[in-house]
Amino acid sequence: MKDEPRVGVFVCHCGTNIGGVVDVPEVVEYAKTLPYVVYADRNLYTCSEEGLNNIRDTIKEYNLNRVVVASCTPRTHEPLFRVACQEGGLNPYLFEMANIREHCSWVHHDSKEATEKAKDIVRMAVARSLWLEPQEEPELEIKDSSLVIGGGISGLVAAISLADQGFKVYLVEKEAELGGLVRQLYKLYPTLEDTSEILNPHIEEAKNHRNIEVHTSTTIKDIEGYVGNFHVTAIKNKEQIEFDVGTIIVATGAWNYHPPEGNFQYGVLDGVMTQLELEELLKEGKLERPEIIVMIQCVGSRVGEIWSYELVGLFHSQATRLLSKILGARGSEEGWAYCSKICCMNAIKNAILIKEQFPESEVTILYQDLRTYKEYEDFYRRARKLEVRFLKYIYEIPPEISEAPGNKLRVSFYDPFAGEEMSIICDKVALSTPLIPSKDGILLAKKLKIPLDQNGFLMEAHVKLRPIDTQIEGIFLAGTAAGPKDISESIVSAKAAAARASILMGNKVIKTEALTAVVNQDLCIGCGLCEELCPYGAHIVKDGKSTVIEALCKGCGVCVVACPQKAISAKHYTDDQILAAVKNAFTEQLT
Amino acid sequence: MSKSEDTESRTHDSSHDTKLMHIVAHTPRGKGILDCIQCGRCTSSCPMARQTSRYNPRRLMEMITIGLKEEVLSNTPWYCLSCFTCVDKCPQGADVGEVIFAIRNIAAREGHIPPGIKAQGGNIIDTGKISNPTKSILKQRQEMGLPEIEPSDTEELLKILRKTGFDKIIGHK
Amino acid sequence: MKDSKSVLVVGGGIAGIQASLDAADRGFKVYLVEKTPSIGGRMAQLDKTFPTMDCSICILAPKMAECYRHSNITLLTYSEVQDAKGSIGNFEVAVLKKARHVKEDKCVGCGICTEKCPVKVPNEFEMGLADRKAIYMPFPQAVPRLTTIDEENCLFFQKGTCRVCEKLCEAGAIDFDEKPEEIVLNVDAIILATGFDVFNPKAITAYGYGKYKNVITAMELERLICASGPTDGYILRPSDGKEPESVVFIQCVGSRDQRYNPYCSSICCKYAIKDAVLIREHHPEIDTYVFYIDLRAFGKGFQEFANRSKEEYGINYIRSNPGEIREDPITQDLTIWYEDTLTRTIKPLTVGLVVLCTASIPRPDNKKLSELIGVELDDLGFFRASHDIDHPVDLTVPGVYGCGFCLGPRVGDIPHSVMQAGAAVARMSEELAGMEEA
Amino acid sequence: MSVGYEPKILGFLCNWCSYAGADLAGVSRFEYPPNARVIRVMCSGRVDPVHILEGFKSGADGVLVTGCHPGDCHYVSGNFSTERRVEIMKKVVNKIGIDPERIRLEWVSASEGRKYAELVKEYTDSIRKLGPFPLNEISDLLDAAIGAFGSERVRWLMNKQLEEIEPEKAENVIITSIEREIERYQLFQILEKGNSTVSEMAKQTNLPSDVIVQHLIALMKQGTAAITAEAEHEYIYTLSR
Amino acid sequence: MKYAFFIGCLVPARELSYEFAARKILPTLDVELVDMHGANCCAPFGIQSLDYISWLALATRNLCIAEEMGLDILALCSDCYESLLMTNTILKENSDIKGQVNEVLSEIGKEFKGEIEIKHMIDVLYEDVGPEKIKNAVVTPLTDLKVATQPGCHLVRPKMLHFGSVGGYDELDELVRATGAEVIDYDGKEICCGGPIRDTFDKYSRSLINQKIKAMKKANVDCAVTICPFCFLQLDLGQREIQTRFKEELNLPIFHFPELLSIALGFKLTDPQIRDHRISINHILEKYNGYEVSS
Repeated sequence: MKDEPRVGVFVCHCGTNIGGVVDVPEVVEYAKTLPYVVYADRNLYTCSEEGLNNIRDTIKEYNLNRVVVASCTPRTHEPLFRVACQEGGLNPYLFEMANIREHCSWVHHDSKEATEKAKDIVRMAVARSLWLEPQEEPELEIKDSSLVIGGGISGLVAAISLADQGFKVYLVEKEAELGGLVRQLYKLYPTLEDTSEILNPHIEEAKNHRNIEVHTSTTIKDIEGYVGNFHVTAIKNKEQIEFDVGTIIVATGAWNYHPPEGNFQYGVLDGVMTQLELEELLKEGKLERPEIIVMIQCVGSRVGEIWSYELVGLFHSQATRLLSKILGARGSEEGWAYCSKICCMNAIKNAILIKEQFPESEVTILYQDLRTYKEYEDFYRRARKLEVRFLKYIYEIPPEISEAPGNKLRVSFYDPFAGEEMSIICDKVALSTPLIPSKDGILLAKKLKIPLDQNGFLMEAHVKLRPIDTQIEGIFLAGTAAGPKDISESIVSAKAAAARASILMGNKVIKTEALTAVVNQDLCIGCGLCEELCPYGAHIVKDGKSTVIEALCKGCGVCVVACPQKAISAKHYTDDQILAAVKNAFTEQLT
Repeated sequence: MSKSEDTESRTHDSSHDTKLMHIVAHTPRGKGILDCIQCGRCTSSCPMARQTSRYNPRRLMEMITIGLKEEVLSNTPWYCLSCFTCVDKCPQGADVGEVIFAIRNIAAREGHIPPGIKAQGGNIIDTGKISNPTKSILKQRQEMGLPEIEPSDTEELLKILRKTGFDKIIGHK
Repeated sequence: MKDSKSVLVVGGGIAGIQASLDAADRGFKVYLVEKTPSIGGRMAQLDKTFPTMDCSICILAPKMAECYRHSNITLLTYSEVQDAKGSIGNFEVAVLKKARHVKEDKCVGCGICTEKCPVKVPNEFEMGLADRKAIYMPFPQAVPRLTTIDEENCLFFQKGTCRVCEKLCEAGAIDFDEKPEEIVLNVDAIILATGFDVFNPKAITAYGYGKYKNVITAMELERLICASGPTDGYILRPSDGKEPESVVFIQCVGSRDQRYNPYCSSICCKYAIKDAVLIREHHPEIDTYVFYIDLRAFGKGFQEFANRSKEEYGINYIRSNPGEIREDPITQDLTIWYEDTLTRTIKPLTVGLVVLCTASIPRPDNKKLSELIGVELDDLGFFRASHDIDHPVDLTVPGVYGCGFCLGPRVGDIPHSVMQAGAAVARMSEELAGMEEA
Repeated sequence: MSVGYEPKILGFLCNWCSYAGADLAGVSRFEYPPNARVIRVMCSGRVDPVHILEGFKSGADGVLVTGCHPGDCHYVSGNFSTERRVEIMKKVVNKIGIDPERIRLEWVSASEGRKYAELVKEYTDSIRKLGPFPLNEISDLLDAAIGAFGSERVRWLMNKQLEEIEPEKAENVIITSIEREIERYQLFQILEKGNSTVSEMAKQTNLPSDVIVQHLIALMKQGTAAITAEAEHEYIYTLSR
Repeated sequence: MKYAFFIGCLVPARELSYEFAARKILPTLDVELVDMHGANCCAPFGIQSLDYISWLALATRNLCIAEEMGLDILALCSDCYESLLMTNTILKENSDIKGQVNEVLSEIGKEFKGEIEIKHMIDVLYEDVGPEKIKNAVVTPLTDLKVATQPGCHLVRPKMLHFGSVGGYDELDELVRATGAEVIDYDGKEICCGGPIRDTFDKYSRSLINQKIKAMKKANVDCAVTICPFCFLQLDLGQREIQTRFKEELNLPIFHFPELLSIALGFKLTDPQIRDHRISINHILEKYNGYEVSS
């Protein structure tokens, strides 16, 4: 400790969230007894304007050089309080948080025990704070160019938006043609416009835009670097191309699920097809006369109503498992627990198209819940007016498909609304299958270290408030790579991704993480163990000494623990700082 | 109905007339069938459905949709009180109480008419009224000083009802 | 020629907040106009958000504070758009800053004035389930953190007496003479984010809202269930303050209804599942029922959560749209007549509390804004997008964009509102960049 | 076991998965016993064996280290390093009289709020069964272990991939080497307090005399120890300053 | 105020007291009733069930008669009212159906033009006369009389058809209050009396009556008031049937609204009127001196 610490402790009631369980005044009184603590008080909401101003003013008034806030989790609120410290003239890294909400008041009901634990947590934080040192966040330059991966509707929209804003865009598509999954569609709901009317102008614009470099038949081989400065290696027609970009938008899209052979007689009986295959027939004009068609919703989605639910979070290693699920033994796998969201409208769209072309056709849609959200309710109504038949089946008794005389199909099911079993003799059965995570998305996530959700879609940084950002700075999600969306929703997300990327590139610089490793050159003997262990290649041994490339180092600290000479330390997570907390976890050892 | 009151499940195969929905939708007062989303609001508020499970307006709509013609045209629709509670409550404007009349009209053409209703039809053709006073009532009217009841112009009515085919529907000679 | 581009954002809910932050970070000078005394909008009133169960105000409050502190954002709360003219690149908008009677630069938000104010009026933030004073802070995390005098209820403005707040305010922030002020802003673009209103279920007389005390709306429940709400998070019946033995949620009250709002509000099924789970978490002894027509648990993680709500929390799902609710005049329990459409049984269910999941409807203000700015409304009263599929956040006047629920229940949830906000900023940046080039 | 004994648990949680998982437990209000005190580190790979042993010294009865699931590490492979270190540590501490159960490594993801709550509960119960950490009994040994795990030799051994040796053998080699290092530190500690003889050291450490002599020779070679006198047929060893 | 008086079939054939009271009360409140000559059955729901165009043609014939009289129709019976109102609305709104019906009516030289409106007696009393005027005309206020009202279905439902009217519940209740009586709410007020299935499913028809009467009795009323001959028949005759059949003493007096109104306006009920009631109303008549001893 270089200077005599003057610690201020701010304990938050968080309304009743903390105050309802933890005796906050008691914690404050306790904090006051700790060495070096020159100020301790409580706020109703420390994160409110009043609370933040209080921190700012108290730093000045009491000449604080350490601030501890005992409130909620640092994962959401640390940045806010750091700014308040900065406004008070304190280096934001001289701030420490004690989590007495998520880790205390919310999980312990006994007020006395929770209060004791809160005191311990505060003491640990104060102890750690004594050892904190000011840190600087290095500024990084952001290249004003972007890589958009995927040339479907989302990729196109995102690329054009950025290009229109004046940024250079590299649009990479693995297929020979742009357009993605949407290209296979005939018409779009709810306006029933030809897909080409929407899609083609975007394709043309992207191809001809002076700020966009389109690379079709191109796959991403490798991406190195970090926000502002990604180095991209791609393979275009067997040739390697390379370029540097500041931001990346992942628009790898989704796949349409194909049921395993035999499931709902798919691939076994003629006339059983996926909804998308039916749409392709319509597109090609291969439906030539009125037919009886039955559509079955939720084939491969909403499967297994008792699947355990994990809120967020499989990381990319699970990708391998999910990948084998998609690519591997489809036959034995049952499908996906989620609702794919677009299938109801898609089925209705095709039903309307069929009925409008051949009013004598009979179209029946077998559903579990009809999810025509928002104004799509009108679309549902429109189909009913066209005498499309909507019947419910229940998950436990799925419709059965069998052969019927005269080259027909028989669909048998139980209609709970009537309490009757029913069978329909029909010409075609269309299976509405979900959008599922794409292989490319999963592999790319692995490359970029973007976590996947439990289903294998790319995971957003926060499902509510950061639905476009990923955990990796500078990489954003557009379209169905992050989960099923319809076209309008995909366009919204693509524009939003463009907005988020443009903010970084427009500002030209960004402050980065200060928490990196540093090597004490006097102690280092250049053994090279750190270089061997570092997953980011941030350690380079040269002339018998190791140095850290700060822009690459992500501050994990693996090298710190390994260094035989104890020559490496982790900024903001030094041994002294960690041990200060360890030593004060159960008893007071503040010195 | 020959079946026990609450029995429901049976296996149908060829007994579905999948055109029934279309027919009902194109019969006067029947277009509501296409508006139904089976929410159950009608049955939830139907006073008759609370008396007996033989009558369930929502289920009746579904039975039309899946084409259980025989059942739909038998005595089921005649349970309806025509109180129009369902019409008022239906969020989709499916007007179940109205669709009932379409089904009854179809049923009547196919000869399913309860005797009481048939008698009403007969009375109209014969007297122009469905309810006629007894002699003692006529006497009482006089006593009370109420005006005499005028007979209806049955000839005129017969012309009308022949034109519409009403006489054939109720089998009037 | 202005140094930097500027934008007017109308509405300080999550959509408006996000649009302001994105635009400000993008380098725009932002004027965020909010008609109530604080930004925060509907999301501030929610207890938790679905399906991550984040405490709503906890994740929103930092964004609200960021808006307040951002050097590119000027917050104009308690203000309304009065007039607008011009076109993209050059809109002239008149904003009326209503008289708050509390000086923004002096009030420290200590709250002494609100403690001593003698007038009690129903608290809008608490959906009328609690009272506030005539001088008030809308909610504890309000931004900006200062009080406002509600002229309509203040004794001084109504009867010329009192002035207690003025005497007590040590900061000298009370200013009874303050007059409304009109500010004229010159902006390049406009983003509308006026959010939604809640359908008043009184219209559906069979459900007895307004007549039976224990029939409440979902927004009211959000406050009841919130730990910082009027009952400290305990589920207590309005009629007698007792915990109900069972709670029923009824879906599609005023939505999916041709007579009121034909569309699906998109969010009700999801929040009902969330609220039912929260009730079971806090009070496992309370039985919960959700009456639905189609359980619309679409979107990321929702179906899985719905499954879990059944399996783990034992929420009872009944596929039915109940016909009527009757109150027992003595116990004030409520009897719901319904048909379970999957088993075709018709029966009454007697419960302690009924929650009506009411439609989200357009704000009446949309009409005025549409007239002032010239953008079209759709048949329902939401702002019309210039193309449903291709230009979902462009309104029918160039340079005017929309985000959040004022565009209709497009998906309606928070993440989509956040995305729309970003999309609006992207569109604005594109079009203004295009103008500069031309 | 004393009545009303409440075990003290020290937890090291990685920022990205486990701390988030613990936050989720809070957000979801999954109740668990209040026995754990938690330290947030960016990666479980930052947890030094020394931190764990210091934890015992500071009063912990059990130390819980949690990280991202294998392969899910935010830092690619940090948790694999952790796994290797903890595995070795458990075997080593077992030999010096610490129940290996007192060190636990678990994977908790950001979505596993319930798992975190249940883990804390289950681990607290399991440590409760073990009883208080025998700090007084093995205090010296613990200090020696802290010294050993901080030593150049052990750190090298624990982190270097010994490619030329078969994995199972490699582990034995490493564990034995660490044991030796601890023994050496024990002797070092004795000498730190004052001069001593082989028999005195044997008495204090329960180590065989020949082992002690070997270590002393090594220490002398390093120049750490020296013979300064002779008494009753024994040499007196001392630390060279 | 002058109306074509559509009396229907059931009222003159079975419920003379209703007709008698209406004919007596309405003129004193300045409502002139002009009897319709040659009118036929309104074609109520039974007939509607058989054929659509036949129903409309039968009902429209009556409308044509009123059109020829140049008068709006006042109906006593809710079924007549609803059938005529529906027909009038459909034909006015749908020119296609109007054409079809007029083609049928051309057989007898009639044509629907769409010139008149259809009103129920209650509409006229409420809108044209008004509760205030009635209140002022009351000579024997029915103080302390607790009344359950039975507005019936077809005065109020379907709502779309009766759009613009206050809503029959409130209208009737306010008119009853104008007599000085107290209107008591009861469970299931809006529920059907069971009349339409009286002939077809008498078991359920009876149970509906039973539930209704019991609910009224539970609400502690002195009597019930109807404005529809079918409702009256159900509650009065139907109640009697239940009493006889199940030996259950219900004894809830039922009044036609005009009867109650006449008592309040100082007209006494006559013997034949009282004979119309199968459930004794005497104790109420005595209380308000509403019984005219026959000479």
